[in-house]
Amino acid sequence: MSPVLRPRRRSGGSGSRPRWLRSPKVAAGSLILLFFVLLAVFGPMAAPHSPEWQASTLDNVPHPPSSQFWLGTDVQQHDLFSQLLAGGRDTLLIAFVGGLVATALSVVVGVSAGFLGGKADEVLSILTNIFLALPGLLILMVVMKMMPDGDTGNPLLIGAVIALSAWAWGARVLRAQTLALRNQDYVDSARVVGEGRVRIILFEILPNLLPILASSFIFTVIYGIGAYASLAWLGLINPTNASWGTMLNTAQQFSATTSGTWWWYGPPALCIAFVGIALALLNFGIDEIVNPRMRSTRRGLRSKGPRFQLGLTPVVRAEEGTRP
Amino acid sequence: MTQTQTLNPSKATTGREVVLEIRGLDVDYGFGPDAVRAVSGADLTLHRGEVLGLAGESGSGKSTLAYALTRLLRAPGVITGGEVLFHSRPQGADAGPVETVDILAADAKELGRMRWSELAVVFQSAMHALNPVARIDAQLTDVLKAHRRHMSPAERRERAVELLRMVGISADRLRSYPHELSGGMRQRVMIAMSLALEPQVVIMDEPTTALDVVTQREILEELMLLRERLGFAVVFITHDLSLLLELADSIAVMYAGRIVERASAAELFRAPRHPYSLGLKGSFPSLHGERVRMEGIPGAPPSLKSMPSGCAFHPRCKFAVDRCKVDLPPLATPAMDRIDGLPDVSAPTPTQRVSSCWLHDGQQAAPDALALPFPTPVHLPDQVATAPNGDTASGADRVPSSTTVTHPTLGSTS
Amino acid sequence: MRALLRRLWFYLVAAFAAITLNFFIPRMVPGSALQNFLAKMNTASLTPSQLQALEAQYGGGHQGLVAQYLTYLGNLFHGNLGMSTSLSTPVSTVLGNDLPWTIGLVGSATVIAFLVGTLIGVLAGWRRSGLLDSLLPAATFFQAVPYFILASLLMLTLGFYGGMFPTGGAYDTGRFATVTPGWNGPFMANVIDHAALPAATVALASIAGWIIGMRNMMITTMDEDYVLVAAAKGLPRWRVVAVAARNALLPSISNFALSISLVVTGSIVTEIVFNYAGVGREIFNAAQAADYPVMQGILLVVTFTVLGANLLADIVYVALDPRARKVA
Amino acid sequence: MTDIADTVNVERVVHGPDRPGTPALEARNLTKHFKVHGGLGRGAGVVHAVEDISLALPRGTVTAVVGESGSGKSTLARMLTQLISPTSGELLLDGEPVRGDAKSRRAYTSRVHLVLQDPFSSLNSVHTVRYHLERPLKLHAGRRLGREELERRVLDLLERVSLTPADNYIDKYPHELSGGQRQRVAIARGLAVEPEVLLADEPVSMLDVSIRLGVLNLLDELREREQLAILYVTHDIASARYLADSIVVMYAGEIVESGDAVRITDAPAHPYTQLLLSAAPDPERAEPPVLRGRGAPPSLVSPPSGCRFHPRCPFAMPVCAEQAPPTLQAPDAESARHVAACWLLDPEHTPTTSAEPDVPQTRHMPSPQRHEDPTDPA
Repeated sequence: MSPVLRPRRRSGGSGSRPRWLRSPKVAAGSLILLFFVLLAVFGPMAAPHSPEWQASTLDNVPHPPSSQFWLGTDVQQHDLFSQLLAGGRDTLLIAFVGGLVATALSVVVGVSAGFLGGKADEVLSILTNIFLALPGLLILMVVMKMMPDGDTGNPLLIGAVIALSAWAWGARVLRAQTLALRNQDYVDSARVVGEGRVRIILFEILPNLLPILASSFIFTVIYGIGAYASLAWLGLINPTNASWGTMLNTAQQFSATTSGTWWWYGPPALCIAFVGIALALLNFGIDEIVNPRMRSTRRGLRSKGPRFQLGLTPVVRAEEGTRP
Repeated sequence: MTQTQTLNPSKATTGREVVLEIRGLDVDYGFGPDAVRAVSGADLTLHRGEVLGLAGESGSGKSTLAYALTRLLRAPGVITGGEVLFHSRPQGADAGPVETVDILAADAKELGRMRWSELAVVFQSAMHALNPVARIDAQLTDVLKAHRRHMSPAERRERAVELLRMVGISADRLRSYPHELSGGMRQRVMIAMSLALEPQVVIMDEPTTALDVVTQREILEELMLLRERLGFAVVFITHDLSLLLELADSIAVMYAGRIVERASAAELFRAPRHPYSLGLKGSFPSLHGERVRMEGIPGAPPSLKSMPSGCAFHPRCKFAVDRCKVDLPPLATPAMDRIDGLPDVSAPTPTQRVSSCWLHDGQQAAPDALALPFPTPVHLPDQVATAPNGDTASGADRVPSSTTVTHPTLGSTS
Repeated sequence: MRALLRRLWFYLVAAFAAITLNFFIPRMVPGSALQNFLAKMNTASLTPSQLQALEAQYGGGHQGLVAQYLTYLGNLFHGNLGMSTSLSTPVSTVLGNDLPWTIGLVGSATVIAFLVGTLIGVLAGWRRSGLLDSLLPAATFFQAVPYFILASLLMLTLGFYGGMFPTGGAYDTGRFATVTPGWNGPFMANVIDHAALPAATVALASIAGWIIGMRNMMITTMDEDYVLVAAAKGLPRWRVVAVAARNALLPSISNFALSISLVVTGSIVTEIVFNYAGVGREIFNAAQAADYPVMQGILLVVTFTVLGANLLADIVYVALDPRARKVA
Repeated sequence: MTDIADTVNVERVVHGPDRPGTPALEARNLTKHFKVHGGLGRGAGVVHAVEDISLALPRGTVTAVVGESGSGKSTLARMLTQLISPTSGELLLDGEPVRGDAKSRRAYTSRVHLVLQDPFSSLNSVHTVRYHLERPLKLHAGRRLGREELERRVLDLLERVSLTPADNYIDKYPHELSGGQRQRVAIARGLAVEPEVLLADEPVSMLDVSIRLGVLNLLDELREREQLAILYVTHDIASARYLADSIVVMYAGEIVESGDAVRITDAPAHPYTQLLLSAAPDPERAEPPVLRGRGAPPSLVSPPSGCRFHPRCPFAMPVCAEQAPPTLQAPDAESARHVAACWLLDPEHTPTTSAEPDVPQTRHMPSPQRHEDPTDPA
């Protein structure tokens, strides 16, 4: 079960593309993600108007997409295209900060618990399990509601708060894996050579945890996007911060979903969904690279290969088969 | 203590009737351009009641061969050629008609019916071969439930008790889970399970490798005793040639997916014909006599992906000649073992010893170490090791290129 | 049994921690919590007794921290979660009305998702056919998208535009309602009709996890020798699958416990979308009205529910895995 | 012969090869008791893993520790490397008592090295051979080594373990090497610290049969060339006989017999050693072996009273269950170094079972003729 990271340098590997790009899932996921990251960085600059800009203060009918407003306008005549371009930055930043902080926390707690064992492990494990059992989003709702409005507009603070409710899952997985790795002979061998504890954790154990770390990071980012969008949609985030979530919140307030103004709620929802899917694809691909047996079979109806069935080894004789 | 005698089976009781025939079996891993050949053209014949040893190192294809012939080989294993014929004789009747099953042509239903009832398997690690969440009795009776529909639950239970007792486990262990048993006991349960339907052939894949020597010996003794009583034949797979030499009637030595030598245990022990068999035999230090430096075999076994040309053993063979690098030697009776009037180089009878080595093609004299006479000139049935002529044999047995070096530490100790 | 007792110890600690955390959350917020509340409070008039109760709950009064904590514990012990500031009823009463709806919805959706997902996972792992495997990335879509988006999607397509299911509420109310609440057939049918979409949201969002987890565990388990032995023994095909599935199920149950809090919070968001009569809608309304006692009460109750579900999963695990019974 | 018990039964018998001078590593009365967790309200049990072992490893010798799994042999090796700290007893390195503080521990690691059983897990798959060998060099050089100096030393190490040409191996990852090559890298890493003592815990049991001898021979060359004191832990008594000067047989955490390797295997004095030998595969055996003492090792949480082997021993006498046997000289020993912990060797006690009283003779002795076939190993 222990996924072992295979060395990056491969002798005689076929093709010049790095191995991870050869997985279609990873490639698709990375491309979509790259698009949204670029959007988050350059989107606000490229937007034709500022998110607060109103085309008119008299009109209160949302207008469908036109050549002037590519994604139409909302009730208050905000340019929705501009809001969409500007709204990615906070969402991604918060999710990314949340993912980083949560992963760092989970490494500290999980790896320490697994490596130290004994009483330290027991205390850290209980802590982890408690945080796992707590309904994170609900606590976030209560905390956000209690926070002064100014603070809910601070992406770094929100990211950190989200991280507090998200680190436990990773810590638990990392602890289990560290526990398995700690008993590997190479850890003992390193100790016999005279390596110190910190060095062993950083150079012997941590590199072997990288796939899990990556997957736990991505998982947390997905969670962070969902959590932030949900909070914003619930109106718990300072609405002056333009984000996809707050756009959906205003749409919700004006019953956009039931009044047929699809251009209002559709695009931000799609953006959130696409980022989530991109990350999920990445996670999926990493899983398959780390554990090739989990790779989905691509044999469809057109495949000529033998059908494998447990306890019935296929017989394909050379004259019928396609052996070279 | 009479049971101990059975460990070295008396050859006289071995029936000559063939129960399992394997002809030219090819097994690949993978399919299409990425496929690697794991077993090539394996020929084996198992006689009723016989212990056939399959010896070889990891990656030699011995387990692949055994699992392929039962069609239990996992993906991506594919059988790409050959024949496996099982000559089944109905139970209880010695003279009953023999029914032949073509295992490679059988469908799932037929395999499901004949497997275990006629051909059972004991896996290497009983730890992994027993379902961890099911009790022992459930695992013993489910096979009866599947194959012996007429048995009542009480009868099945009774049979399970009987099976456990047969392998020396008391009935109160029936309700145990596998993790509550010791390693030796788990392997005994596996053996009991394999014998539940009184099969004619039992395939054992390193059944005692994970066990301690004393437990290993106890289990093997019991196994041989049961074999004598129930008359099943055994295909015994192991890397421990020294154990096999004690245990088996005949032995097939595998290297890099091919059978390189097939002979009776006595022949192989006293006069190996293939350089690999000789080297393998020379890799087990002795428990007796003066300590001498031994060399083992230089190099390492090849990987299936980069198989050497010609004879796969040639890069490690000290006798290799140019031809070995190019041409694959056939598995044939060594020239010196051929009986006049039987020039069957290409089609040796199943019982004749064969070796796959150019040195025995009769074109040149084989090196002394590979040309020990057998049967030995002086008639001494089973005990050449202690025979007075042992020294004459040993002079020739010495590997020519390695000089005998006295053990360096011996100077100070003796 | 000893394994369970050991776990019970954990649950006691966890429950205590949740209670304590609930006490400290308002006190950890920057600035005076009470002042924040009062500033945000839209209920114009507070009676002096309400103010006093709030002071006891959120500090800012004249009691010391320890005394406040002890009062809080004492109140909890008597089932007193305070008074709702917006509804003027005890929080426990409010929760008593909401909780059955939520537990019914989340419970049935989760159980259905677990059963169906596990079954599909077993098949996908066993057959390893391209068809089922190609469903996997599609399934991750539901996993990766936030609950409220998925819920809105279902509500719009099947409910609003499709008109197949009601788009809100737990049962028909209002002038045109033809059902009377109670244990009668038409009402139950109406409830199920209303629960269909929220339940489908929760089930769809969590089902991919079960499918993928079970599929991967099946593939791993099928590499075990005992599955091959089961096949070699000539057992019927379904028995062989059962041997593998039974063992592959064990990690799924641990995961069930792990994911339960995520599912519960997700379903609370779903309830908000569908305006369902559970704790979800309640906490949303409470948040709108800045009704802190209700919010905190819900937090506490949900935490305890999750802990209870975890305990249940633990018991099931111990019942299913004989090895777990031995571990002290 | 009557006063053997008085002359040999000293307070502490130090096992291991007899060499003049201070041994490189000496263990005195090493004992390890592991605590096992009881449940709530239950007292913790204690596993008596290793009991009062004294062992000396002189320079330039190989000592084999032979025993079944659970006999405590691996625990002993790990105590000798300080991976596990003993419950009681002490270690002497070059005659100096070993202290437990961090600095002494670090110094200890430069003089005592352990090679582990599984070459597939003893090297970290994310690091190259170069990394594995550079680390100990950097850690123990005592000064900064230049890049070229490091490279030269790594290549030299690879050559010393016969991985030639060394250039081919230095930048390989473990998964690109065969099992035997990995074990050589593991040994080279041990040599990098320039130890005086090399402990090898089943170093060949996971390797292919045909390459085991290569690794064993390498250990022997290192012993000879570098005058290492080597402890070879194994369950394979035949390989112990092949490699070691002295064999120490362990059963249930105790040493039951020790002495010259050839003497132990040719004339075992302790019933357990006899059992081990009769169970070992041996194609030269003339007749099937007779196993005396079937059964399994005892639980170490509550080991049997007296001699721990007595419940299985075919020659057990009443005294065996009552009192732990003293370590006595074997009757046929040419040197005082062949000793066994068995009451049968005490002339005051005679066995009451039907078995032959002269225990050491019960085993089939190899006839002299057989010794003249030196290359026949089987």
